[in-house]
Amino acid sequence: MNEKPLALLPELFLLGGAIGGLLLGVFLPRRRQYIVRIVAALALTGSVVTALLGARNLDGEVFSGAYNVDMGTSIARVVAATAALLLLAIASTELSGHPRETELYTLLLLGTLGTVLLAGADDLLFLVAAYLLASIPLYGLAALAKDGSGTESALKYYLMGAFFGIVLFTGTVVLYGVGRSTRYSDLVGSLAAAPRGAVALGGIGVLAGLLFKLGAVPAHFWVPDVAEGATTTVAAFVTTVPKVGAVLAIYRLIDVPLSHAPGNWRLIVAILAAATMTLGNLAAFFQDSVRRLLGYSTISQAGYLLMVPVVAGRNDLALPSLALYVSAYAVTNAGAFAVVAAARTGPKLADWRGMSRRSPALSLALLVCLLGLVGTPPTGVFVGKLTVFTAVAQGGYGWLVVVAAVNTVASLFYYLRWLAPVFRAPEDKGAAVSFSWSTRAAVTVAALSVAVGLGAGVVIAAVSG
Amino acid sequence: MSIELFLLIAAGLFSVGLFGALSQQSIVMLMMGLELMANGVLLAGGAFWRLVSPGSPDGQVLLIVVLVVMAVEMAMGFAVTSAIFRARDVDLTDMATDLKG
Amino acid sequence: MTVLSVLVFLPLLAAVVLGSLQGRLRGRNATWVWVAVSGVELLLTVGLWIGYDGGHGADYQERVRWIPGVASSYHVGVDGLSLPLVGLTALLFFVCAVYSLGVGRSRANFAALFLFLETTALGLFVSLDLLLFFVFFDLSIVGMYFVIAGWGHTGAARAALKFFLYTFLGSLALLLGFIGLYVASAPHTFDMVTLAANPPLEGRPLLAGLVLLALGIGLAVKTPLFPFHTWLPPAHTEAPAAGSAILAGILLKMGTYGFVRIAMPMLPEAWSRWSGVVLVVAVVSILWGALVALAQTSFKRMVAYTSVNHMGYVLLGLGAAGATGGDDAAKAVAVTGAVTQMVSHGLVTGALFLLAGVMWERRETYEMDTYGGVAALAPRFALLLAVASFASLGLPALSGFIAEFQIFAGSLGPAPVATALSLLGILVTAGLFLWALQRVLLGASRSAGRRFADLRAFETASIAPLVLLSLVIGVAPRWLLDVIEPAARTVVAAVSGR
Amino acid sequence: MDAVIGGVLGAVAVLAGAAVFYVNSMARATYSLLVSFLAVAAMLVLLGSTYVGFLTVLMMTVEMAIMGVFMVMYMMNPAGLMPMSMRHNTRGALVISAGTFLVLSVGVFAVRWPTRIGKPSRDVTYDLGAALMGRHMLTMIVIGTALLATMVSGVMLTSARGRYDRYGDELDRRSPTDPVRGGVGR
Amino acid sequence: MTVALWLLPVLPLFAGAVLAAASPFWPDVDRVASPVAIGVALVVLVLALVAAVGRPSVRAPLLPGGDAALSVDGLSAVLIVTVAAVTLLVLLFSSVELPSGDARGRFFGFMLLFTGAMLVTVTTTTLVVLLASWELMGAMSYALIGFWWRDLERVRSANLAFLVTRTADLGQYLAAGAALAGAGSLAFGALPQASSGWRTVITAGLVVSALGKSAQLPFSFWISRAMAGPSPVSALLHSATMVAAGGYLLLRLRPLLETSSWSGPTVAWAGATTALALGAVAVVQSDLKQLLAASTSAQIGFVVLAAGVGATAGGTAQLVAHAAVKSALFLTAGAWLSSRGTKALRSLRGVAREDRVLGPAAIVALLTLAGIPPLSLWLTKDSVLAAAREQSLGLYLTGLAGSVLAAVYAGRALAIVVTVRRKGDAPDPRDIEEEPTGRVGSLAVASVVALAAAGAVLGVQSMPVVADRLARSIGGNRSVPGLFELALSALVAAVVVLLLLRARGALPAGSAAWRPLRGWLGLEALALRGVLQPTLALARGLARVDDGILDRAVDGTAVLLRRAAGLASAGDSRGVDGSVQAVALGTRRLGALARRPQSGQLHQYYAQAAVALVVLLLVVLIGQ
Repeated sequence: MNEKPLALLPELFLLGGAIGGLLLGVFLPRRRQYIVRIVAALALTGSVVTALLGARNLDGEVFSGAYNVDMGTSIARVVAATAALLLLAIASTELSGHPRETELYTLLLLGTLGTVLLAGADDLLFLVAAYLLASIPLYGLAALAKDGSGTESALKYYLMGAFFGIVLFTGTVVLYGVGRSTRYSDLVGSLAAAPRGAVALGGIGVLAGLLFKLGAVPAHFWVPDVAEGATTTVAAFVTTVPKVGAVLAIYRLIDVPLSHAPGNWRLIVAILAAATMTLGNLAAFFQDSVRRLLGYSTISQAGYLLMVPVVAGRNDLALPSLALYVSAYAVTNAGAFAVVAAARTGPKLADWRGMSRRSPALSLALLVCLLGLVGTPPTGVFVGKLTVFTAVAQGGYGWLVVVAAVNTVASLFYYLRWLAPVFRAPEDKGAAVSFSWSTRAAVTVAALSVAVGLGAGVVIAAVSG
Repeated sequence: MSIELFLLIAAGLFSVGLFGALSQQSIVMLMMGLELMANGVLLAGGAFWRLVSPGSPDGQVLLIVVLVVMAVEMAMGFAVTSAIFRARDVDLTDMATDLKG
Repeated sequence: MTVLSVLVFLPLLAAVVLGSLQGRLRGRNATWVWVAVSGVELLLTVGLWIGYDGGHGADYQERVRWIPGVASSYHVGVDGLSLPLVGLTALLFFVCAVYSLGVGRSRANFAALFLFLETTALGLFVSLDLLLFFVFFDLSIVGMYFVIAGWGHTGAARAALKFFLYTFLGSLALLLGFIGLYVASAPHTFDMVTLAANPPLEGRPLLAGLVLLALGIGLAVKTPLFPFHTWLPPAHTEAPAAGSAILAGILLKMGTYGFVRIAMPMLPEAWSRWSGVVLVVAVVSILWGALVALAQTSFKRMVAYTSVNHMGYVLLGLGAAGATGGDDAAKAVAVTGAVTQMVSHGLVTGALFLLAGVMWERRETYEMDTYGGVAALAPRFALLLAVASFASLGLPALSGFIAEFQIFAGSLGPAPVATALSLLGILVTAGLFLWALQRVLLGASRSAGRRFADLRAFETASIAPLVLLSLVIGVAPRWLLDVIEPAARTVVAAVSGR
Repeated sequence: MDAVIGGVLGAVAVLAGAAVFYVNSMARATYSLLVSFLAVAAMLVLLGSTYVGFLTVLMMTVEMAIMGVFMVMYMMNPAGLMPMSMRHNTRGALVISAGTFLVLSVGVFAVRWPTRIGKPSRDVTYDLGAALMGRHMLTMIVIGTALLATMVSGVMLTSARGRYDRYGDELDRRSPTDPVRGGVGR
Repeated sequence: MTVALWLLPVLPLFAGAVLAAASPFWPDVDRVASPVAIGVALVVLVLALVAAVGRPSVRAPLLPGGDAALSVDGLSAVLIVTVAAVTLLVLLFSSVELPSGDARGRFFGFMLLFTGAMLVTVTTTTLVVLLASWELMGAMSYALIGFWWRDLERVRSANLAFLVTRTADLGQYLAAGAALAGAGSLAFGALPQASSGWRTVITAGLVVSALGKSAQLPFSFWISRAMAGPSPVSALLHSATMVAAGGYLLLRLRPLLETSSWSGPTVAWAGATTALALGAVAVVQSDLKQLLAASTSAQIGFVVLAAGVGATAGGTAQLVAHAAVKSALFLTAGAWLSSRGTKALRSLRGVAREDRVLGPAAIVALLTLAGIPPLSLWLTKDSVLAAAREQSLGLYLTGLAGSVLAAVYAGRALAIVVTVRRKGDAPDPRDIEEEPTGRVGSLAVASVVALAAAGAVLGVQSMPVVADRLARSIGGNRSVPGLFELALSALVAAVVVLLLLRARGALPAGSAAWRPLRGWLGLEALALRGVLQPTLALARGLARVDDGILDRAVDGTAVLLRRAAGLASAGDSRGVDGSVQAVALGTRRLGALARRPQSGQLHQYYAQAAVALVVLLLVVLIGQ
């Protein structure tokens, strides 16, 4: 028994923040719930800091091999918590003073915790538990506003989640059945000799559950609906944070238990990646709703993320590239949603016409974020994409890189469909968007997305050790 | 006791549940379908424990986890259903199709 | 921080300042800032040229770690291939700034955008790292998109989108090629100097061919070469004058520069092996560009198509350098000619597009048939247009001749058939420019009573230097060729494996 | 003998499961589901996992009761007084689920399942407890946290009126104002 | 001395460029242009004399293998003096005869630029500089032919002249490339050493470019259109310099021609044929300038013939003598055009009788052109023919026939301008092109006289004593015509001229047969119909392909689809751009398709997910 509670300090910060915030919030007047936000921010900061400190000296497997504090987990800890921190900025403008603001922060922290645990899961049972923790709070969050579209999105999100949860159980049970254990370290050996059909069913089941968290094909259906229906903060959260844990969990799944198992799992993931990015892009093409467009865009981004597990463990660049991409993606996507939150404009693309006159700063931030999502240098996503492409090409999946490159070009089209009206002359002189705190936050996040690119060397060096 | 028998029954339960999940309009009925699927999984888990690796309690833990998770998910399902019913008087999935495209 | 970094990032700094000050600048102050900064850039470039040490390898090198994980660094430097283009960039941006002084109202964003573009262009030409190169390559597309979309004519949005999508596709292909180079190199690196010194993929023809294909498509779109050129005419037709001048004068060079800087030294075997294809593309671009230009009725579209033709000459020289026959001395002449052609085309086409801008300013149309007899109304305009046209058609004593003569003379040995066919290009070009001059300038003034004001001071001051420099290169090219030739010889030596 | 009992129980479980979607009243459907669960619980007991089997019985009985309450509360058709079909895409669902069954059952017989290794310990339930408290403690902690999350979000979603509705934005009311008097805190 | 050689071309080039470019910025340049230009021409003449005596060579680096090298040898010495002198006289003439309203800065600027280019051409020793000056001459001829640019017909003539000569110039580009490939150098001296395959290309390319510049067959027609320029332009370009450059180049490249067996005869035959055919064309012209233009081609034909048979000295003598004579005649034609308002032969009846000084000068020049002894062309032509006879009788007879035709056209012109005007011979009003001034400036007359006199006496070059020295200086073999040949040609020329004088210049009827001759053998029409129009048609076709369906995309998808279907069946290309558009259309469809699963119906999400999972499962099972 190697229980090292201090090894889980970042997770404890999140849990503590959630519980503490909840308890505190119960006694706070509605307008002063920002105190909970501060608590949450402190918890997240503490989590990031301790995670960064912990990354210097990784503890490895803790709690009888259920949880693995390795580089992958550290990435998830830092990125998920940082992204959540950025999203607090959106929340602060959108939902300040909301009657359920305290619950929002509590659930945000719990969801983040679930994501981090998902990434570190080294045991199928633990994975199931983490899946639960990473999902449940988000269902609640989606319906936070309790309006028609919010609850509808929550319903769909929940029902999809429940379905894929059962698929995940199925996979877990079958893998347990043929592998005689739920621990990854045991499964590496036992699955290698296990019957092919059973491993196929089990592997697909577990993978499917994680694909749901990632928002990838064929479990992507909830993404656009939630992106449109939920509040901006929540939409940003569910399309950003869970992906971090999910992709790292898939990475680990391919890298460890399925590495020697029968079946060409890397190819399966490659196909899924290609399908996901292509479908996301195509569906986004002629989308008129800004939020749905962003939703589909996150699907396509999930496809790019999914490229890395294809070469999990195959070369030295795989994990660093994933770290870079996932952090850049998280920041950039959060930035795009932050702009949407700050702009306070209609839901359609056409409503953005003339935004460059109304708020040049916001338009610039949007430009940086959207072009960043495309992968235009020197933003972080560019470097991320580049390193991902390189790692995947090095791993012998050149065709996947070509597909991804073509998709990247295609994606440009719909991002430009959004940008074009922004920089067009307005039909009528809409009210100028004041250079408010939320604008400042959006601009900061956009700048951060460029900073990730410029400071990519630091990230890679840190991850490579 | 052959494992194939139990697994076949589990597969049957799973498939019946899947049918329900796919075909039921009512959210609650749909959730019953999901429960049936989980029921099959539960049975398969029990069979695997006993007939493959009874030596370790992992299988038992697995069953507990499945059971608990199932319950939690159902609880959450009721909550979500309540919320949407309150918000827009919806109890059928076909009535919640505003978000699409 | 060496002089190169200052050179590259000074315009960016100015752009940021201008962007943040927008609205607070009265009159033409923003444009004056632009003129001042680009003037400083020009002086810096002159200093750079004077201090240039034409030895082996790149001068003024600077290297800072950027992404050590993929062996990529902020590595810049200039050599004989890039220095002429750096000079061209500085001059052309300065000239565009001066030209814009004549455009009245303050345009802080416009100036900021051009300064941003100047950073990308200079940065690209001095990059000695593939990733850095790509960063600037892509950003140039973004900047130009906004120039076209923001300040273009009526169909600008559509043309800009087409430009963006098309060239972005190209840039992605380029990125794939870069990744291919990285993956194939041992140890993995994105550093151009290392890659050129130790070319990867030697002895692996299939992979090398694929990587070259990716690079080739990426660069061909940007250059543009047949059949990837269709974004060019609408982009030019809709872009504002200064935008067209920069697009044709500088941005197109990024493609051809990529060939000579990246594709040839880093994939010498593949370049040799596939030089036949390169030559075919070159010849088709030359003839296609010239013939389609001949059929145009719009002056600006015509000039745009001649760019396809002229870039075809560049590729002809580079392709010939990869052909099997011929000796290295002749090939070096061809490559020197190709680089000279880049500079020459920048000067001449820049001037032609600015003159097209003058036409638009006066009458809001590029249709040549609506003009006629302008020479009587605007002699200064006529003089500059005529000289620029003759420079473009390769008249001796102007830069185009020096460039094209070297390309043809050097290429004939290695690639006789392609060169002979390409020669027809200069004939068609001559015909189309004479015809254009006839339709625009000559004849009795068809538009009786319609005015065509002659060039104003700012316009003359911006266009005349380009034409004059073309004349200087045409008459006394040694100062330029002395810089280019050693680098050209290095490239040829790499490609021919000697 | 065990095989026969198992087969019978299995048939009961599947048939009762099928009946869930066959009967035309929600109440009957709920009972059918319960029967199916009970049959499976019995099979679990048969398989030797007595504790889990009984746990299933307890949980499912309660859950079905809750489901009944739930239907009374919201669904307005508690006892199937108005028989109605609430299905869609029946044929597609049938094809997919039949196909799934086909694939799974072929798999069941095609796969060479691993042979049994080891024997159940004397006190399975004790071992289970030890595992929960030992090796799987972290998992259980996480599930506990998930329960917390479920409570928070469940309460948030189901409660029509939150604390600020009842006690005012400053939470300074002595007593909550509810439309129906006599709620919590009175 | 070397400074003089540098200055020789640089001075006129620089001055010309300044003068030509100044007027848009400084309109007053027109007033000072002619004095400046004449001053420059004078200095150039002095420099040319200095250089001719000193024979300097200079060199500066330009391109690898092709320095900017100038050198004066015997041949160049003769030519630079000729060029400088003719230029000076033509400029003197122009300074008084050019209408005062014309843009003098531009005119004199271009003339000086042209002279500079010609001086480079005759002194350079490398192909790159030769090509540069060669093309510059072409461009200047464009500028000067189109000098009156308000008249679009003249502009078209200028275009044609430039394009035709540039077509021939492509040969020189090829030659330069071949020289670099085959000899590794662009210097003239290295050309004969080139490997044999490349040497063939070099020779052929240079020969083609020379034939084009010299308006030899089949390029002759451009010189007809070149008459659209002012007469002084024709006097300089189309007699003494530009057309002479082709002949000069062939003379200069004699060592190269000698390295192959085919090139000499080819060149000789091209010259002889041109002398014959264009002589015939000249005979039937009704316009004095057209007659002179055709005769220029024919007379240069003798120079080309000389180069082909190796009679370098004879060819040079012919070149120089013809330059003087023809300049005089073109200037005369120009003087008559301004004083009489016409250049149509039928309206010029008896004009030589009316001008007391100009008339006799013109008569002497025409007699020289006819080959009447003892005037120069009689001697020079016969010395060329003598060399031809040594090689081939056919060549000799063709040349002889050409010289008979020379007598015919010169005699015809002479007969018209000297015979008395009878009733009905009044100038036809339709021929009057401009308002007659009625007078010719004395400076202009003086320059004509000087040129005519020089032309008449330059035959001394072919006198045995002089010719020997010339041959030693220039190189090449020297053939002295026999007495019989000289007498024969003199007799034939004299008889022909006398007969024509009797017939008052009238030609026998048969104009139908002469129509092709009048139309310059239909070469222009052939070029337009056979080359220009197909090229334009091709260009338009390609442009349509290039635009593809771009313009029509806005018309909507229906048109798009119809077109696509039509194009697919016709097998026609819908253009490069069209395919890009088609990709866009395809993705639009795919985009719609990709959104269809997102129906908003949860059970459909479930169904799709379930099916996808089963498929994935099967993929894992089936996949290796």
